Amino acid sequence: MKNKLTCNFSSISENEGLARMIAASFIAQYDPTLGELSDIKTVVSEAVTNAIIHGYNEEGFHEVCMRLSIDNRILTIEIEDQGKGINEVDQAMQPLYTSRPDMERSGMGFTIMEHFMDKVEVHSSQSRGTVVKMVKQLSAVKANCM
Amino acid sequence: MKNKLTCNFSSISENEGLARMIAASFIAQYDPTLGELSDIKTVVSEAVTNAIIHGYNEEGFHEVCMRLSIDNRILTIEIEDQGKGINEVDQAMQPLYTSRPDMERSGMGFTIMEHFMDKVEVHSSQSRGTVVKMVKQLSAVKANCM
Amino acid sequence: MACRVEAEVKGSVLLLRMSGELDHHEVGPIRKELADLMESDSIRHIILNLAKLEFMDSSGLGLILGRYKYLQKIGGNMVLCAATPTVKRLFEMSGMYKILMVEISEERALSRLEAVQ
Amino acid sequence: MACRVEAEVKGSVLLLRMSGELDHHEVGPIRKELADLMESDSIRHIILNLAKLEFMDSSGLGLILGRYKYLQKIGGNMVLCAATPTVKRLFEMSGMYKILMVEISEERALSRLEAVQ
Ligand SMILES: Nc1ncnc2c1ncn2[C@@H]1O[C@H](COP(=O)(O)OP(=O)(O)O)[C@@H](O)[C@H]1O
Ligand SMILES: Nc1ncnc2c1ncn2[C@@H]1O[C@H](COP(=O)(O)OP(=O)(O)O)[C@@H](O)[C@H]1O
Repeated sequence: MKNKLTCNFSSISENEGLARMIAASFIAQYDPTLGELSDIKTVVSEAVTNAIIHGYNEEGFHEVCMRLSIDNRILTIEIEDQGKGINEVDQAMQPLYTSRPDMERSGMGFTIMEHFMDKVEVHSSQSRGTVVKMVKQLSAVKANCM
Repeated sequence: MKNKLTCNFSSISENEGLARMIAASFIAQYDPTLGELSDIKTVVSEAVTNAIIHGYNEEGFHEVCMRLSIDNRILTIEIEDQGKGINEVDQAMQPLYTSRPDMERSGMGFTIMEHFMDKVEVHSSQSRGTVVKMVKQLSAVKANCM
Repeated sequence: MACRVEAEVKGSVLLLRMSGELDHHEVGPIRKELADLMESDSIRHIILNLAKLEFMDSSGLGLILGRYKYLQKIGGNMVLCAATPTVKRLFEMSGMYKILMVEISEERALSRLEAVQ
Repeated sequence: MACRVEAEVKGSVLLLRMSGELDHHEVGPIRKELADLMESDSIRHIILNLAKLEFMDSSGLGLILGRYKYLQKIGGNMVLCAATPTVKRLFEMSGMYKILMVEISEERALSRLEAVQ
């Protein structure tokens, strides 16, 4: 079965948890494992937080877009902002790299996304914004043994 | 505080529960009473179900749009479809009126929406679609007594 | 969240315990199951235990009203028991609360049906 | 969901029990509270009990790494205890699992700190 959900929400940090909940509710229908559910909540949290902090400098009057789709148990997540963009994507994706050590960022966001998802693509252009596209194949549903 | 969430999702009945969950998660941040939470889940369920059944004749390849916004504890919910539209809105909103008795519809959807929300407006035009706009003032947050 | 229905046949009485969320998505398959069950077991009465039903909307009302009409046609009865306040409110709004028999427990619902017969 | 932090001061040791979800939204206020607490009570060590932390992302890692660096500067230590497998995995990924002291309970964490001093 195919399904699609696109959400646009205010760029306020309250919505990081909301985005996680929405993503979790979206995939809950497809019998994910607890591990998959937790991985997906984490990567959504990372990418949405980045859009709010880095893309929009924590200004709350912008919009973050989250697109979720599933087809044949392949989950695609896109998180998009129209913020300041990333200058050097390769550098940004290095483990422990952060442009905001002043904010005590760990620089582990992209590393976690790459670790938890099968594929991560970042498209960004300066002062236009950033799209992070992530793909994960959910494991096959186990037959119920009762 | 202001907040806004717009969702577009496939017109499949699986997403009725998803829309309820999303609306509940959205307002959960604003300390609603359990009664308010349950009212809002119910009206979202009614309007999304109507979009899927009546607007789109249960064809799953269309899109339903849900817009949620909150400002000063005034919650606005809009559910929109680009489906077949409602011919006579006044008649449609009568308690127990249904155009689909064959589907064992109860005809109570609009009545429930009007009962649970402070205001319900329906804008519809034939073969263009329907927007149901509902407004509810959430009760003031009680001070914590601990 | 799915809706689970536990069905128990006691003579001509079908006891239904519903839990979870009863919406349009869930109503379809449940309607079919109930139709099969009621025909093959020649059911004349239904006891609805909704104590554990966490959510219901007008699609659920429609399902229940449909079964109620069927029972009326064959001279049977429907008894509602243990609905939560939220679910009860929907029954009241639709006017169904007045036409259904209401009891607080399955036992009382059963004896009510025995008394009626 | 909010993140709750239960703080207990035992001499120069700050015992923190976190529950709920630790993300960027929660990290801000917690960072401030911790800074106040650690200065006024002249804290030198932290024991982090994460047994009831249901969610954490890299913002939480950043918060913890920040406190860790502060303790290092003043010659103190941080002991992690009772993290769930999901939370533990994040610590491993970031390399922090190797640099932190890890114990299975608050008691063992406390005696470990006493031994170190
Ligand atoms: N949406 C975005 N918009 C602009 N810059 C971004 C965005 N996402 C990530 N970046 C840049 O990439 C860097 C690394 O991101 P990440 O690995 O998540 O670490 P952190 O968020 O801890 O800095 C950030 O410090 C920032 O410079
Ligand atoms: N989104 C919609 N698109 C087209 N028709 C609608 C829509 N919503 C409601 N209607 C019409 O209004 C009638 C009454 O709706 P409602 O009170 O929810 O009862 P029910 O869904 O049980 O029929 C429906 O039977 C249908 O004819």
